[in-house]
Amino acid sequence: MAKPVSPPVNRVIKSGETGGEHPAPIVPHFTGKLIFFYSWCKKCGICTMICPVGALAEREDKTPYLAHPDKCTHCSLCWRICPDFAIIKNPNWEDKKDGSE
Amino acid sequence: MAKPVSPPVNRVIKSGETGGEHPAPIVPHFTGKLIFFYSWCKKCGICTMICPVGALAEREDKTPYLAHPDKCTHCSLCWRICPDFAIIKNPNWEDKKDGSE
Amino acid sequence: MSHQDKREKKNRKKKTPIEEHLGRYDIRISGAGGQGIISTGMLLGEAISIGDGKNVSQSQSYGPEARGGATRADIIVSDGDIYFPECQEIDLLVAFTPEAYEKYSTAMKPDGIIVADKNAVNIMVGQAKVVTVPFIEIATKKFKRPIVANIIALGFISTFLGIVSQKSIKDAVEDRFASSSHLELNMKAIEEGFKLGREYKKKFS
Amino acid sequence: MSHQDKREKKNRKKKTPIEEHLGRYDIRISGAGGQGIISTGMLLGEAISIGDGKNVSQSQSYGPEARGGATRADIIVSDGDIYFPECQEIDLLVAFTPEAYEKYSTAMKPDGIIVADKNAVNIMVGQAKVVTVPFIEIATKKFKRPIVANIIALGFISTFLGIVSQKSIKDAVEDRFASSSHLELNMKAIEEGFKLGREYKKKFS
Amino acid sequence: MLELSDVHRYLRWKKRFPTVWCPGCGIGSIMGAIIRAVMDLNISKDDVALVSGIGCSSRMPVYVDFNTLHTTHGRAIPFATGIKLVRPDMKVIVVSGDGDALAIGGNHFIHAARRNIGITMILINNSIYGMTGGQVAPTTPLGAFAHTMPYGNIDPDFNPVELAMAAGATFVARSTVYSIVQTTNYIKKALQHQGFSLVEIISQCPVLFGRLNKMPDPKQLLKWQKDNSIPLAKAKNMSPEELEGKIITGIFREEDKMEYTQRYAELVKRVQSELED
Amino acid sequence: MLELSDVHRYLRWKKRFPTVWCPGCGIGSIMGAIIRAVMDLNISKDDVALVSGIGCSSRMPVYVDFNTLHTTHGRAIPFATGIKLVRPDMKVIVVSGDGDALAIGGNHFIHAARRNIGITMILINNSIYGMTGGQVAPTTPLGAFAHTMPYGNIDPDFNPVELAMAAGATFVARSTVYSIVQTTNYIKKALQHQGFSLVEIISQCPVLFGRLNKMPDPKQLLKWQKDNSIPLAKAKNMSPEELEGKIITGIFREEDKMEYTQRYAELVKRVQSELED
Amino acid sequence: MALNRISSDGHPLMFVQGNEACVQGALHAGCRFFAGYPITPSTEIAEGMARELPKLGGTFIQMEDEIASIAAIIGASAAGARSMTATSGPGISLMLENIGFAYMIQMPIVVVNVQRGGPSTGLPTKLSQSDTMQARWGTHGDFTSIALAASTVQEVYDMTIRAFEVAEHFSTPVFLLLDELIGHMREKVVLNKHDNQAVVKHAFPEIPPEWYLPYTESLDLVSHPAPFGKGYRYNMTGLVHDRAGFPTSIPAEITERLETLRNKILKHKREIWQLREYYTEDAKYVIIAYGSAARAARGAVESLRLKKTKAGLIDLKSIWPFPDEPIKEILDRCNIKSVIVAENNMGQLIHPVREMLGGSVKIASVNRYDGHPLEPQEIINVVKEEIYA
Amino acid sequence: MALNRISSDGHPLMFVQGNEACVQGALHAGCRFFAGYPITPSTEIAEGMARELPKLGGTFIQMEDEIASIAAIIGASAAGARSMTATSGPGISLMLENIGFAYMIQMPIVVVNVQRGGPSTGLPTKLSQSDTMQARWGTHGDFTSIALAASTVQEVYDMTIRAFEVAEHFSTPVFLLLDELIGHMREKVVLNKHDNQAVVKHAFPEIPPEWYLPYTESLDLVSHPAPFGKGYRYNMTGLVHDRAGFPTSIPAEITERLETLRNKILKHKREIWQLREYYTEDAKYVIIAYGSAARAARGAVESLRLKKTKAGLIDLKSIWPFPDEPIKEILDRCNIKSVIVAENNMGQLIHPVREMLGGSVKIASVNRYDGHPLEPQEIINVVKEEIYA
Ligand SMILES: Cc1ncc(C[n+]2csc(CCOP(=O)(O)OP(=O)(O)O)c2C)c(N)n1
Ligand SMILES: Cc1ncc(C[n+]2csc(CCOP(=O)(O)OP(=O)(O)O)c2C)c(N)n1
Ligand code: SF4
Ligand code: SF4
Ligand code: SF4
Ligand code: SF4
Ligand code: SF4
Ligand code: SF4
Ligand SMILES: [Mg+2]
Ligand SMILES: [Mg+2]
Repeated sequence: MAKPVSPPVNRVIKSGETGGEHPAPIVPHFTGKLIFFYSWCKKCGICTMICPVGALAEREDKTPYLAHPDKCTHCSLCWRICPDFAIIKNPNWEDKKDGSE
Repeated sequence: MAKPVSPPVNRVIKSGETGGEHPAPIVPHFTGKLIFFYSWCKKCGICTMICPVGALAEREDKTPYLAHPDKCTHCSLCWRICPDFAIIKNPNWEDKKDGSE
Repeated sequence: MSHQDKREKKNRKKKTPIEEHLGRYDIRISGAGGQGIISTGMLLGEAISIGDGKNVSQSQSYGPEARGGATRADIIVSDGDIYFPECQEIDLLVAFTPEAYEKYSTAMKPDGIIVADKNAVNIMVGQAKVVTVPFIEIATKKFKRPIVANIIALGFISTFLGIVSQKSIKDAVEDRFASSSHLELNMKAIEEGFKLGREYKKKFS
Repeated sequence: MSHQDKREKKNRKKKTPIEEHLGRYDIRISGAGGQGIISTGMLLGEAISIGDGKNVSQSQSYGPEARGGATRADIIVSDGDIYFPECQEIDLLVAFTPEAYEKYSTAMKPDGIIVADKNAVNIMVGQAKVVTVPFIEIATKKFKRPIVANIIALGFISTFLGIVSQKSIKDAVEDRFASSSHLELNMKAIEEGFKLGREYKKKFS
Repeated sequence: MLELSDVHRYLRWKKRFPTVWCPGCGIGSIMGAIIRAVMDLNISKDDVALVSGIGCSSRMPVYVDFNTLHTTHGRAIPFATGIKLVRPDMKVIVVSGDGDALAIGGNHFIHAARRNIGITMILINNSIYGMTGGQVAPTTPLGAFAHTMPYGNIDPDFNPVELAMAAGATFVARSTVYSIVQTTNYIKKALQHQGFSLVEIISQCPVLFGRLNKMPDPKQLLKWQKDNSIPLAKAKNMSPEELEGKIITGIFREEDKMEYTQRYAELVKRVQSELED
Repeated sequence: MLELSDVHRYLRWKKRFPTVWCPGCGIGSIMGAIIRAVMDLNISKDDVALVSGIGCSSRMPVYVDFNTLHTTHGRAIPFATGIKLVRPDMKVIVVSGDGDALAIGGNHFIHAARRNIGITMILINNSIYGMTGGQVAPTTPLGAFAHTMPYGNIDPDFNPVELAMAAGATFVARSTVYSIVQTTNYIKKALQHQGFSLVEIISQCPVLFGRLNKMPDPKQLLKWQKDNSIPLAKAKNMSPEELEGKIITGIFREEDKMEYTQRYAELVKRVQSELED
Repeated sequence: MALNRISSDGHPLMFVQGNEACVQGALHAGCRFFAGYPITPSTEIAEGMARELPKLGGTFIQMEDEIASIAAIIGASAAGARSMTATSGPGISLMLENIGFAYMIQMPIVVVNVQRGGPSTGLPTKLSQSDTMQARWGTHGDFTSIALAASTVQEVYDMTIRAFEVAEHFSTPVFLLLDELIGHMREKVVLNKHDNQAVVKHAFPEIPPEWYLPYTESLDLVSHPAPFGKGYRYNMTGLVHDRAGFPTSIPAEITERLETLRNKILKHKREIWQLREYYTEDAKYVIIAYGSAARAARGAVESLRLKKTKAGLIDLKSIWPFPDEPIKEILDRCNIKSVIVAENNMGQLIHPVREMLGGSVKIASVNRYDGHPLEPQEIINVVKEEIYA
Repeated sequence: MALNRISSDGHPLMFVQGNEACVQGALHAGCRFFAGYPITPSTEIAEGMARELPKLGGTFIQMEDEIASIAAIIGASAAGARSMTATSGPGISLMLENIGFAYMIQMPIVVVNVQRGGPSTGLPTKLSQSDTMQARWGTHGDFTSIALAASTVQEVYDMTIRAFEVAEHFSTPVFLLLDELIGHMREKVVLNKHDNQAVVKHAFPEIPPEWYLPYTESLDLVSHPAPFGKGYRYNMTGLVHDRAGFPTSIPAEITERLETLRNKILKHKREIWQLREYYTEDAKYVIIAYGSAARAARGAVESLRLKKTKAGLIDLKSIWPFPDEPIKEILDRCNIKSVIVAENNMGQLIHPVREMLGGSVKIASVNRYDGHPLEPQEIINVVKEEIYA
């Protein structure tokens, strides 16, 4: 009675309530301390608020950026609290002092 | 649209899972300290067990009775614990020492 | 006469011809909660079904709660298929209490047999043959355990009526109590029943 | 072309003759969550319905969650009964964002009118008349509150198109903000809209 | 002179007796305690609503001459909540078995406690599902036998008193059928309390819990209650190990906090007075 | 060289992002904390089942690359219980909103705690029903506004930590989104714990709770979390009045008690060995 | 200046959502108790009740779930308050056990179902009519349900009042089947057109408490158990019970009681049935629909008529008990060629229609279940197919 | 000595209750997970499972309620265990929401309903068939249910195995509709007659996880989501979802997915349908019944045949989807004068029968709902009325 599962039928419908594909958070070759994926950022401002050393600031359109790279200690708080996974520590950044991620 | 409630229809069916009417626990004119309604008693024995002065005893058929009326202090425990409301203090009993019910 | 009573009257008392045809035999075991009525029914059913190889449907009726022991077990025995699994006209009533006797003795087949505990029969009902046996008395006096009255009764109906083979009912009882400390007691009780049945059979034939 | 698209093509674009007949007028207000799209629709609907005494059905579409603000409100105006309560062919589209403009400008009636925020129109679509007005800019610059853009737009369409009387829309806005500290702000915004509408009307006619 | 005794006046004695409960079952004793508490407080029968779910314990509505509502399994509390909100003046009593109150009905129990609504809940804890024939309850002790725990219970049990307190109940007490006088007193206090009150009463089910656990005689179970009860005051000086398997009895909490229907009445007053302005 | 960051490897990043959550909502931060806890513990994604009910918080399954099950409102725990019983080796995480876990799902919550089944429950407490648009939750503070409490909330709230402990949970902790590092650590401990573990995380819903209660900016709510948090150790020396309205954070219980699936495995072993005899 | 919110004949006017109209209708009908649990797309009803009831001294409570909500309104009704809850499919599924209890104890309550797409969580913000059959057969056991419907916002107001009327009259739960579209759509509503006495309070029992039986029905078979706490102490139970409210296991009594529960409704179906006809006098093609689907159908019929196609519409206002007789009467009267059942689901009302018509008339159906409302053109297309069939 | 409990052809024999036969059947079918909550008259199934499962290394758990029970078995099934629950009407009512969830995520489970009298608490210890329509329409939304039935204890065993087979094959919940009489009745059962391979384990997906879509159905339209924790990480949700398991709101996709859910069953109805015919070749009077009612009907038919009345019986083993085509084929073949629907309820199966037959055949019914089984004579009486009608 039972039949084995056959290979997938080839008519996958593009799905999704968010509508279409979004730029992937691929790490570009970039030399800053932090990388922001602005296509995911919702400009909520909490990264800027949480930074203990005030290294971040907001542009006029509310997007955050690393305004004071030298201040940043890579303490991890901003990328940990970002609810939208829009900040990472640049994996290419050479700074061995801290490695919390 | 709505009609008032009419008087009860005269075909009440005798109901009840216990089947039929049972003798009512009406207090007879009786002079003992306690009254037992044997038709309600299930012979569980817990009245006899609970009596702090050992005034009760069980007959061969497990029905309890006040074997030692003089011992009974009308402490109320037996009629309070009887799960079947099969014991009451005789309301006609003249004994003003105790009045817990 | 209530609607239901009418319905009963209309339907209940008739066994369908095919059932007569197939040799349907309706047994009801009845008594009070705690007398082991259902297990008696089960044992008898199992013995006839598995042991004697006949078709058996055994059912019971519960009170409005699940926990209350049922006080009525029906065993329908037949060579053919059994459709309606409750007793219609009773061929054999085993009654342990007066209530049971009174309630069901009116539902007997004209040639039905009632096997009743001695204490259960206060009045006589004309319709069926009644055999009274002091099951409970024997159980209490001889075995000190009123509960084995039903095992004695099982033995009794085996030898007295032959509706279940002695071997099957004995095996069923043995299986049931195999890992119990009461095995010996029950085996003795069933033997007592066999003996009684044989005695009564002699008496009545 | 998907099943749904086909269905849309087949059904969506046609207004039933009776609806034409009864002078059905389909308005869609569209923008982003947080722009007050629904309340704009409500106010317009209320003004036309209660104030101007026409039949109005106002509906909206929500995202997969309840909490997300809907970004589309439809107001159907008619002298007769309104059956289908969503826009079929749009008579008037009020678009506050480029997405809204692009998505719905293709669903216009041949002689439909699009009133769009200036920032919303990047490309021109041939079918319908498009009027761009800097609602958001005015709201931000003049009133310091982008949110009143929709109130300005309401005033605008009243004087520019005449589909709702000035009195009714003003009353509706007044009722809405009666016990709010923003009453004055909104009353100013609606007046601003009236003024704008009159100016544009002159320009275009 | 033929007459009914006081307590029998509170019973629907005409046709419904004797009760369906098995000989020696504690539920009847608890029913007596409830009646005596109501009698002692001189509460009119008309002003009492007794609401239950489904279970042996929940059969009580049939027998007592109050406004009685025998609802669905586990749901007595929300039904009672509806009654209490409409009739804050009535005494609303919920009678519930341990399965009814704590298994299927656990959520309603904690929410009523949280709201602190003026319902008196009598929790009849017999450590088993009686009505359905002896399955494990959330109060069955570890290792005890039940028909769905044929190898001994492996599910840890609830402490209903702690649960009620954590949820916000403002009167919480525990007693046993054995201590029937104390039980009656706690019920009286619970009925007088403003806010949600719980009286957990350890009861005996000789026929199922008893038989399955080698205490088929109700007297054995009562003795067990007696031997294992420890008053709260004494328990406070005992270690958890010593208290293992014991029944701590007493009043665990009696707290003054605004009752829910009063809170609601205040809201109404506030809203209506704002309307008038 | 283009590559994904570590944390993004745990996301279903291809089509589902950005998330449906509002800007500044705390749920995303908590999702990050869960992922980082799993990463730190080197647990394989295949070995994690993440189960949720319905709510904004319960939308998490869509986004994380575990075995994910988005069930019905309030029922995540019993679904998770089925999974855990069949696969005791898997890490089963339940993510739940405060309404989901404590209102409709309150019963499952206390029963899982009672059984001490090895499920890690992440309770995202935003004091409101987010998904349905801002109704009162059993965690909404007295007096706060919600769409079904337009005159200010009159329902007292639950303390989920106390409830879980009273029910029998063996690991219980509370943290905030603001203290995101602590939160991650607690989740790590919870995942390592044998038995039922609860981490309650105070989260922000700026769009509903915030707007209705004059804190529409997520930063205000985070600041509120920060200003009102009191570590358990410190709280122990404070009076109930001082603690009124505060968020006590810390690990409230960490107890060694046999986990339920282990208990069941022992039962099986015992029964099977008896069979062999 | 404010808008003039009074109609020409002096009634208050509102421009509101269907859900808000439901709130207004309930309050007008004397509803003073609402217990509920939020769920899209019904939540605005709870929110409206939370806002309005305290003003009237009534009670709103948000319960811990839907099971508790329905229990609370039944309890409130037993205590004498007119009560209601509102939810959507998943909530109804949870309420079913206790709705069955309300049938059994004969307690008037109104249950509003603002339908959304199912099954399961389905399509929470999209319209659907897929709980139609559930309203008939949802809970276990034999019971007879009543369900009403509405297709405009004004009708939501009117039918909410009607639901209370019917619930009180038959002392039983009544469903009001709305849907997401109607619940969230705004239209003008004229309030208070109904007599304030529309919903009759049942006379208090006249017999003394000693003689009182809660389930002693009058000749119309309906019982109206007296409210709790008024001196009539009796028992109510979900077990099959006798007239006194006590459990019974007497077969004849069980039969009689269950039949009364059914017949009190079935013998008075004509008092419940309501439908609206459009162009049925001479119709060859009759569409049967309710709620949102009926709106699209109305559009289709008007359109077809303009083109001289003899289309008609029966817009059902009462769904259960199914109005088979009045529909058949209409169809018998007219010149029927086919019946078209239009539904926003995969085909539910079609079942009673088929059952009613047997093979006597050709039946077609048009269904849509993607969360969007049926459109007039879809129905027109099916009618056209019927014409050329 | 012990009874010989081996049949002549070498199979174990038991003399057991229907409920116990259900336990045995489930174990034979490979059921290794049972979560339940006690309720009369189904409790013996839970008790049997509690006793047997630990022996086999399977899991029994008594949950806090029925909602949790059904959730647990769905979770267990998602984790790869064959799972079941058993309950009665009130429990089914509570389970409905999550049963709808199982339809949506396409999870095989078996739900046994040992029916008792309803509505509400009803008649807990008495038989009934009044949840028949609930099994079709109980939960909200559009869905397609499968329900099987049994009328002897042996059949309970067989149909329990069959229920697992069907559930696995269609990856969907399957109801087994028993009743109090059959559940508590003892008869002989022959075990293990079925091939041990009867219930096929579905092949594990062959494609690599990156390409895996849980709802990629084969040509038979059925999807078999891989068990959790085996390297195929994906999402399941009660929202309408795409093939990957993610929520969708694209109308065409919604339509297509809901149709697949329906068609996977409706296009294979013939694989589900089962019925037993008795004397139908030349019958003029055909009784349609299932379960306990079919037993009485069988008695009636045998009886009538002895008296040369051309009566026949169709004893349904599958109730939903309703086996209309096979029934019609049978009726077309024979010499039908009337159809009699015999039910232990107030009339439920009669609805699909009427819908199926339209006016083509006369339909009579015989119903009993006092908690007692229909008796052959009651059915005979109705057949006789038909003869003289
Ligand atoms: C929804 C539902 N599930 C299950 C049942 C079956 N049931 C009746 S009473 C009961 C439990 C009884 O236990 P408890 O509440 O402890 O009461 P007791 O009988 O021990 O007093 C159960 C499971 C039911 N009636 N309804
Ligand atoms: C049975 C049922 N009732 C109600 C709902 C509607 N509903 C969806 S989410 C939700 C509550 C959300 O609040 P919470 O659990 O706190 O999650 P949050 O959205 O705040 O994260 C409700 C009531 C539902 N989906 N199912
Ligand atoms: S926290 Fe994240 S989403 Fe918010 S502003 Fe910063 S980068 Fe953007
Ligand atoms: S890593 Fe720490 S210091 Fe650096 S920007 Fe982020 S929060 Fe500030
Ligand atoms: S009243 Fe007290 S002393 Fe007297 S018999 Fe009863 S228990 Fe014993
Ligand atoms: S306690 Fe009551 S029922 Fe038990 S033996 Fe004594 S009198 Fe009889
Ligand atoms: S089964 Fe147990 S709880 Fe129920 S009545 Fe009997 S003794 Fe009492
Ligand atoms: S509504 Fe609140 S909880 Fe939900 S996503 Fe938005 S901010 Fe977060
Ligand atoms: Mg109990
Ligand atoms: Mg929340």
